Amino acid sequence: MGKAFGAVLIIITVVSTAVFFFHDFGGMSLWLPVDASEHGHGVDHQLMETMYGSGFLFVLSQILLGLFVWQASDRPQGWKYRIFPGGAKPMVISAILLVGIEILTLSFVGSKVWAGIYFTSAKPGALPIDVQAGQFAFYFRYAGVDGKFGALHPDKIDEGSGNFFGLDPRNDEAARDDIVVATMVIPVNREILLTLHSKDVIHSFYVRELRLQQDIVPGLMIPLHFTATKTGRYEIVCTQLCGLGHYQMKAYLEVKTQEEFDKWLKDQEAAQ
Amino acid sequence: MSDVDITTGMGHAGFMEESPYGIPSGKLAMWCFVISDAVTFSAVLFVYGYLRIGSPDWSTPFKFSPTILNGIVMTFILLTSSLTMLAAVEAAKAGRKSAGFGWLCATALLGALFATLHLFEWGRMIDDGWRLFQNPLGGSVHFGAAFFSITGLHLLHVVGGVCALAVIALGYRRGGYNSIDVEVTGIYWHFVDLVWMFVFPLVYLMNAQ
Amino acid sequence: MKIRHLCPLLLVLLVSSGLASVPVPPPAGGTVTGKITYTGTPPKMKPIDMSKEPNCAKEHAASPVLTENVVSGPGNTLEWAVVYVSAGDQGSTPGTQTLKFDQKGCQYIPHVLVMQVDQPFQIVNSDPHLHNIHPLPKINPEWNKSQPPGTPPLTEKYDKPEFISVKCNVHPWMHGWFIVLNTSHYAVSGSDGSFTLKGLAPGKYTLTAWQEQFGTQAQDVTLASGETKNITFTFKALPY
Amino acid sequence: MSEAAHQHGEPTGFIRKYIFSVDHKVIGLQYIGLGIVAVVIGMILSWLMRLHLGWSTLAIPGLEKLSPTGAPANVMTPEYYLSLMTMHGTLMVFFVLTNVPFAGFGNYFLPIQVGAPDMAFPRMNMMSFWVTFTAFLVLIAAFFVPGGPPLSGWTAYAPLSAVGESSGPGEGLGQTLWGLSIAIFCVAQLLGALNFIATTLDLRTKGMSLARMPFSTWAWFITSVIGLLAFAVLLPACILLVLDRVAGTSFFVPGGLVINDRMQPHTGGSPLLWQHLFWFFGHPEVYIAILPAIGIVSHILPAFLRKPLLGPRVLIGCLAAIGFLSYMVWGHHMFVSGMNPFSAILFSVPTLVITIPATIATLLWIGSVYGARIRFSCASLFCLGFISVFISGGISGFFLAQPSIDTYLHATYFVVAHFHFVMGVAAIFAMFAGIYFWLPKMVGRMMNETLGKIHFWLTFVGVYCIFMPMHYLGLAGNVRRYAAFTDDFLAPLVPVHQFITIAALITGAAQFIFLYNLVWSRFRGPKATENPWQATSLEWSTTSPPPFDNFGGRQLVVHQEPYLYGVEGSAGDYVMQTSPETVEAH
Repeated sequence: MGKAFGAVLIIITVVSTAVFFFHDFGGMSLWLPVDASEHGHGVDHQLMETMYGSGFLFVLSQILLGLFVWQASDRPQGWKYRIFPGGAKPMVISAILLVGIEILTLSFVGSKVWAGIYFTSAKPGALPIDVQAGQFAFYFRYAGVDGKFGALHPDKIDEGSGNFFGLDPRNDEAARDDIVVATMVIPVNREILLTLHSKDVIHSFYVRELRLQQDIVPGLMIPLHFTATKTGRYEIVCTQLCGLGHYQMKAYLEVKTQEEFDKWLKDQEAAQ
Repeated sequence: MSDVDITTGMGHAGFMEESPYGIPSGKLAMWCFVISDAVTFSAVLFVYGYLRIGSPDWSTPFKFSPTILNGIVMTFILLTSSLTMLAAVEAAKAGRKSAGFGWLCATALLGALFATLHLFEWGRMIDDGWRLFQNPLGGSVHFGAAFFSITGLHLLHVVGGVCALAVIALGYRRGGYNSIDVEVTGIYWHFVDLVWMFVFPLVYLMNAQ
Repeated sequence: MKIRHLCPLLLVLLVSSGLASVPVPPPAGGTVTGKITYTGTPPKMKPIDMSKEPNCAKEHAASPVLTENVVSGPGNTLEWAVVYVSAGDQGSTPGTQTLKFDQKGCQYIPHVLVMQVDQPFQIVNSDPHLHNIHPLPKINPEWNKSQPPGTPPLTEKYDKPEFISVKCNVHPWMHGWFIVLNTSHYAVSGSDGSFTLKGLAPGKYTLTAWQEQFGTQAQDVTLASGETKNITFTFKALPY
Repeated sequence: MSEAAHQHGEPTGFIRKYIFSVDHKVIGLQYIGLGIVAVVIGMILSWLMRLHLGWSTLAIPGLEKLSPTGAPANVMTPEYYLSLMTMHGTLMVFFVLTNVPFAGFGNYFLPIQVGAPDMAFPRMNMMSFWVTFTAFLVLIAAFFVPGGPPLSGWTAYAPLSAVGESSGPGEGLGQTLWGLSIAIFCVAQLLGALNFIATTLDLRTKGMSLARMPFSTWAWFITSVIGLLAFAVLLPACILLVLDRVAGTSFFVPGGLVINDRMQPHTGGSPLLWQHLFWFFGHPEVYIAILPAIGIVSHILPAFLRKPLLGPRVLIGCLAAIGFLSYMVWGHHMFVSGMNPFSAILFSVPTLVITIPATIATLLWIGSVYGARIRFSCASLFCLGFISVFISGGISGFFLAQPSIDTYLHATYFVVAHFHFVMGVAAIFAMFAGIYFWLPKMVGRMMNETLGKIHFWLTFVGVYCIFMPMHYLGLAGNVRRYAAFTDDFLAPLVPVHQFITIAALITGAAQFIFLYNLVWSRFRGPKATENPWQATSLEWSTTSPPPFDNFGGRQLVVHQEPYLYGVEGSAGDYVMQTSPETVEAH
């Protein structure tokens, strides 16, 4: 029984680890997608560091457990037990040293990555985009020709007629040229400053390729800034349970070159 | 509390391990309850603080007369009831049964008086238009919510305490409860008093005009 | 600009399905015909961005669907206005025919579904994805049901007259109306803003026209036997 | 009124004996029974969810009968999926993971292990079970009320959970019942915790010093202290949530909300406030589930290794340290919640620090396995399995504890894998170990080892097939709490979900082997002796099952440390705690 346990455990460990090395299954990748953001490599690097450190601990401890159980299976009747060399002390010391060093490194390096994303504010000249989340869609607002966002009036929200933000163009000139779209289009290599707000419950803004996730809390205006480094079409999905349509709450993010973006913006401005 | 003295941690050193605190289990459990209840009150007061800091339009409606004055009287009554409770415990410890009973009754009566004054206070606020969800002054609606839930929770403790005191007093006179039960009830009562010492400044004085 | 040219075609398509719900009138009654028009500048019909739902975005890729809260036709006419007898009604027949309300290409078809009190109607999901159907009544009981693709139609009815806004939370741009009336004498204006109420017995009526953005207007009409009258409702439109 | 519990006299009527019993053993069995009912319901819910995730248009026969609106034509609607998920989480966390290892086994064995005739407050003990039972009924009622069961998850984040029906189906009466149920549950847990603490400290028999208490007793004691403080916060939080729903307050609901084009009447509350209160309870709750499991495994393991564990004092210290730290880390659930990003670092560091005592405990177990001659039984296999899944689940904590990685992995299946392994599966393995180990004591019959081993292998391999792939799904960005995977990047991952579903069905089916074994053994199993495992703690010094007052009027005296295995004693290679003989150190 012990040999079986040891063997099964080692097989489980090997298979689990193998997926880490061979994670492409013809069209289905069980791994992080391409990183399309400026800060993303820090996140990826941190994740790989953690993966190596904790993967080592995982494999080591599972294999040791399997090995010890394997050994323990066919010992003779009347076997006098042996104590692990040194008793509890090496365990405690190695745990404190190994894990201690690992977590010290991780928290120092990791905090730097985190600080790089969240402790800094957007540089002047970042493109401001206003994000409205609601059950169950995202809408994005650009300031338009005048460069000013119209004020928000929750009581004016009327989704049927396309007023997703609660703008009041009748009385508010700044709101008249605001561009409201359902696909977020941004230029590559330019910093974007999002202002996230929700009209009803908590939603979340998650783009895998940007390595970004931020809850959108009603009552709060949460700033989030990033720079996309690769053009392409990505999905923005909601990751905070928001009701029945949660799984269908998404929008597309199109990262275009500056020229394409300028053209797109012109077209949108003309349509207002 | 009826199982208290059965499982008393003292007095059976012959066949049981000493309780590390050397107190009866009823008392130990009451202390634990007090700790847990203190955490509950802290949580509610935390909610109050959180919302108050987050509300720029917080109302401070309490006038010295009648509200604050009433509060001072209530505080005085509750403090006095703590004293009578002390006397009850002392009397019970010394085995002076009728004195203990009398002090217990006095404590319960003072508690009931406190609750009555408190309910009058509530009635006045409700007449003024305060509700859990409504602020007649137009400020933050959290005032009513916080006021009624915090004082309500405390009032619930007072009313529960008065009932417990009455049961204990009667049981003590008949011999169903002993001095330890009286003491355990005392711990609870002092705790209710102590909580008021937080509630009164935080909820009343801080909201005085 | 291409969008504008395609509008009439689209509207015709929409109306043809909308008119299906007009009941067959009894013969030899009076008739009221007319137009719904507006003065002023109405809000623009804006193209709806359906990129969130790739199925629908693909379906309407050639000609984006426009918002339907104000659908204006040539000559300042208004589509999707409801004209009905609001007072003096006589000879109404109960609605028994089951009406159909379809969700297709992330749109409600028809945009305005007029029904009578206690008249059954079916809600169908013709799309290959989920919709939730959420009418927002104030008098009638409220419900909110989701309809995964492939599930059978929902059959519902309302027992009190009301103008009920309908929405789909999964596709917030989807917007429709359930108009529950006490009378069988009603009509929905077509793409040219015209409407016809047939089979009205002689008498004095109050006709009310309702448009979702501009509200209601009422006119009194007296009909003799077999008479046909022509009236016009004119709403005031503001640009925003 | 004030006679001793052991002088109560054994009740004779059926109701006093088995239903409203003050006997801690009966109450313990009641908790375990309630836990089994809850776990079966929870598991069936997870089957339904898994089927839907694998094949989202699948008609599941009979589902329409359970909820005509939730499953028209037997096809699950997304809101019903979320409702089932919420009920699964709530049932499992509260009524299984909290009830069985802590309240169930704790009630049965804590008094016996310290040599007490009953709990300190037997009647309060009975009350806490029936209050728990009431909470259970209130929760189950949510299945049948109009509007259906709640769908806001076991965390019930406001405002979704607080604004009522307007936010969609599944937010009607069911959510209110959820709030009430959890508030009632908190009361029961508080009563239970008081009882456990008083019993542990005050009712130890002569010689049972704190240092001689078994690991399980220590774990239950530490858990009681955690529970005493954690549930004390959840209780008012739930009451305030219910007030928001029914009394129009706005504690957790900000102003200016527009739901379905309607302005909400609430103003000025804070959704983050609910998260703070909930997770202040929620993180310690994780340890309320896992600490008793650790205690049970550490208690059972030496009996089958036939040697004491390494560093018993260190292990207890680790439990206490984990319990203490559990109060400083709640914010790691809120890294992306919109909370101040500076506090993320503050919460991240103690979270990472928790891995130190957890690693020490794990290494102590592994080191203890070294050099042993293991007696392989179902109980020991589940203990060894526990160590393995605890490692697997714990390791992923390294990732989630770091805000910079959590910003990618938060709310993905990586998290699902993490907490199912470390909190769910690990605790359930400990429960299985506990039942295989203690059932002979509890009902006086041995369990069938062959069926038990089949059960073990299917379960052990099964849980790895279910939860290991979820880590990789999470790394691929697979969002959790989705009723179906329609997004472009999620659709290709569905085959993995289908694999997991099949694994879950098989693993779930294997649990019926266990249930059959349990019922069969209860009535037909071979009679158990007083000490079938040749174990040393006090529960093995009495008959199987123990008499009403646990020791038949005897007052035991403890002379030994709890785990004297592998030493020569009068009974063989072990020395009972009650044995007065002198033992030489190994």
